[in-house]
Amino acid sequence: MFDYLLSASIQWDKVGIVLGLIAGIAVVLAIAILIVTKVCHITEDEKVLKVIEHLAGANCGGCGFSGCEGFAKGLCSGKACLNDCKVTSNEEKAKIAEIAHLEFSAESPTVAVVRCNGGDAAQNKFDYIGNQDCVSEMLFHSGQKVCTTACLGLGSCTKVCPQGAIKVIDKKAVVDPSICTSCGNCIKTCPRVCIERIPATAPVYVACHSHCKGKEVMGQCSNGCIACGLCARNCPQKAIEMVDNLPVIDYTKCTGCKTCVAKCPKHVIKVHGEILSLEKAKEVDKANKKG
Amino acid sequence: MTAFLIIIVAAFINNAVLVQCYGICPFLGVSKKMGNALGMGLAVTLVMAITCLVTFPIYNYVLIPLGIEYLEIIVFIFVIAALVQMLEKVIKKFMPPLYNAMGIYLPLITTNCAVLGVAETVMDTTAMETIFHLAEGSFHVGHAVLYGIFLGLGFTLAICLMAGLREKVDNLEMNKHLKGFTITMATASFMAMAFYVFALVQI
Amino acid sequence: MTVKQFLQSKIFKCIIVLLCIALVSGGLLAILNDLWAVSPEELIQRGIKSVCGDGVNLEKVCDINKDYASTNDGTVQQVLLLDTGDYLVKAQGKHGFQEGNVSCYILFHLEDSVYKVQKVSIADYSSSQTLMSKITDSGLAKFIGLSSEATMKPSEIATGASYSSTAIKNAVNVAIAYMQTMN
Amino acid sequence: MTGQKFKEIAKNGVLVNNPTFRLVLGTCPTLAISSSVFNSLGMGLAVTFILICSNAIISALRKVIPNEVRIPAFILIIATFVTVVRMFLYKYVPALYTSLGVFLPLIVVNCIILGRAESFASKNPVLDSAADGLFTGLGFTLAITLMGLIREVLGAGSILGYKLWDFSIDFFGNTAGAFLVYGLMIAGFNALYEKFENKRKRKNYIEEMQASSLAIQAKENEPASNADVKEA
Repeated sequence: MFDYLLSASIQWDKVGIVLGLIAGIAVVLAIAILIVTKVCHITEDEKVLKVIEHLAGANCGGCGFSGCEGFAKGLCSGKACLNDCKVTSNEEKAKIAEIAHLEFSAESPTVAVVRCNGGDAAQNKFDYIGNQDCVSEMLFHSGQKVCTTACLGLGSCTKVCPQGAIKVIDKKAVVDPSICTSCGNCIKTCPRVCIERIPATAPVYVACHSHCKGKEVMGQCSNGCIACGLCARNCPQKAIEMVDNLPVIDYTKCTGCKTCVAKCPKHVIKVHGEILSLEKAKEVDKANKKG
Repeated sequence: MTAFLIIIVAAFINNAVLVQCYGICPFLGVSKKMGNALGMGLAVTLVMAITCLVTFPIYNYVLIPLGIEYLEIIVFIFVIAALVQMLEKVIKKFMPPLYNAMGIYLPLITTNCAVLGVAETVMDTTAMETIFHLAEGSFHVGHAVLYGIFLGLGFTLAICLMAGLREKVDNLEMNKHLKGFTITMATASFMAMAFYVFALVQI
Repeated sequence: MTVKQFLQSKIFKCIIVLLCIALVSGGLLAILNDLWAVSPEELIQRGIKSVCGDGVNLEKVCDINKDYASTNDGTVQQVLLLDTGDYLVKAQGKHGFQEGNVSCYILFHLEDSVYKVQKVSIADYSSSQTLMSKITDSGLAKFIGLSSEATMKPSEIATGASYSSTAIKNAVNVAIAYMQTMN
Repeated sequence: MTGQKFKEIAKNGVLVNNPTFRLVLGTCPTLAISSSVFNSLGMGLAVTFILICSNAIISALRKVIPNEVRIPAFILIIATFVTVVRMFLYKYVPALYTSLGVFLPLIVVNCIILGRAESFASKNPVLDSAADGLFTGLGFTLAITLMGLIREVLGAGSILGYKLWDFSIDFFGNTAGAFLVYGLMIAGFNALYEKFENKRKRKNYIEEMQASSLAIQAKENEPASNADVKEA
């Protein structure tokens, strides 16, 4: 091989020039950079740099800051809390916690859920034919529904969900827990504050959040919770408790036996994660109507 | 007269983004808000001006006499990377408000096609002379820097127009998949159509 | 910062690594450039092959007399005498699309003491010619048999690419004008 | 390098994070060069070759290069391979060299190569990086050739230069058409990808719920033994 190299027409002087030129440029640039760094040396906060390394670095802005660097500065100055960042994994967050001496409790993954089962069942005060958007409908006497906490079903939440996990079925929003990443966009947007976060593995959830008494709810919506308390009395684990005319489920005690789902006369307590696709949602609603 | 010609050709007829397709990544990424877009545009213009000032003499008075033009990619990239790093430090030290406005984009510029693109097109003096009807061998560093500056300003013009349009377009009502990149690309397509008219100008 | 500290320090390590990578790549490129160098003769041979197929090779590279070589529409770049007695002229036409330029090979054949165009083919064109795909061989065939100035309108050569066609027409015209001075 | 990891890299490179449609990287050549199939194929294969070599070398040197000088060192290695490709094309495939024109040196600042070098090659062994370079390059080549096909058939009514029919719309030949076609293809690719992704996520979710409900049943049939433990 070596003699081929020699025999081929290689001007070794040219190769020498090339090496010399590159070495010259490299040295000149290196010295220039050194001089500039010496002249413009400013102290950089060490802690911020270390925190940035552990952050996911996606610069998505989900935490409300302009990017990971802004979020890191916020963390070090105490203006931001670690759970705002949804993207970084829990182990990384633990590492950041000890670097920046913050308290951090690894919360289990949560999923959004719509706490309303109204749709057509909820009576209307008037027929709204304006812009098909919940936020704009709220301008007209805070919506057409008699019940002040009912989901208006015009899909402001579907427009902001990056994953497309929330859909409007039969005029009420439903979250698909398998796709939801609990980013909180829908919670911020819903004008009726119908959407809440529950643990991803929660077996059941309460599909109503009206605090009115039974008789009033009967007049407003045929699917609403009439605060009869049957679910609280029949729960074998005593996980459900009636607070201000609404059942509150303590998911640490709940074992998913679903007796409350069977006992509830108005079918307000639903099985979580059952509505996984458009067609399935329709069957579930029909079954509830007959049952 | 040639100066005026260079300005028109660099900013409009051969616009960096909408005609020659250089620097699309920052054009898509940074044009969400007008402030960012202007900061990025000015940073790119500054780097382009200095790049032309440095790379044009290197190519024509160092590489060609030595007969090693093939090295031009390595030398240009080396010079641009070092320039951007030095620029970032100088601006961070002496002009902090300017650094907050456009400093964060400077590391992005090293991998920006527009900067290397302008270095490549400017070094080819024969092509430049045919475009600007200059006599043989009369294309010098001044023309190159002028071309670099106004190519950068053309880039700034395109990215600011896009930022203005995008602030309106992003909250339009459309299918989820069309949001984000697709609608930006459609807006850019209409802007490119508008700039296509400049190509028919006879210089 | 004594020299010993400097040698161990981070900055020195960075410079050394960058320098080594640069030197290795520079050396590799220099050697490869010489191995793969394209000699000027091969360039001409490539030009000839693209116009009149292989089997024809160069007789002599004629020198160009300057005063006829360039008009304000185009310039003659090369004049080659082939062993078949024909002349192959490489000319460059100006005023292409977005002020680019198109250079073509024009083959001249001697017929009753007048040089007539026998074939025209595109050599290379500046990058701004996006519509070059519209120029077809049937368009270029319109020049065959010409021995004087080509007068047809650019749209006859290729519809929709009038700028590139004017550049090609300029190239052919400057070549024809040059060849007229030859005989 | 187990077969499974190889399959995973392959799926990652071409489908999951396809550089052109999913990560939207390397948009400059995709828009400018894809006006004909010959150009797109040439650019795609050139980028693939450079990706494989630079990924391999960068992952071989990843322990030697200090962290501060990472970007200049990577760019230098990539620039070397681009120059090698340019010399090779000038010598053996001059047609491609002229048609790629100024965009051949611009491969150096192509975001795909630097992106893969930084995110993958600087953290994984040589063979994995080379495989990743190969499949990311293939993903890029497929994407740009598909665009080239659409733009050439619509824009110039020909494939690889052979005339199909005389009907041709100039719009797709120039930059404006490139933007539109690229935007629509991103939307199409993401829509398809999301459909399969949701189906896969739903399947995992159902399995997960079944697994957790089985665990609950297991806990139920022996509550008597630890019920008193809970009260204490």
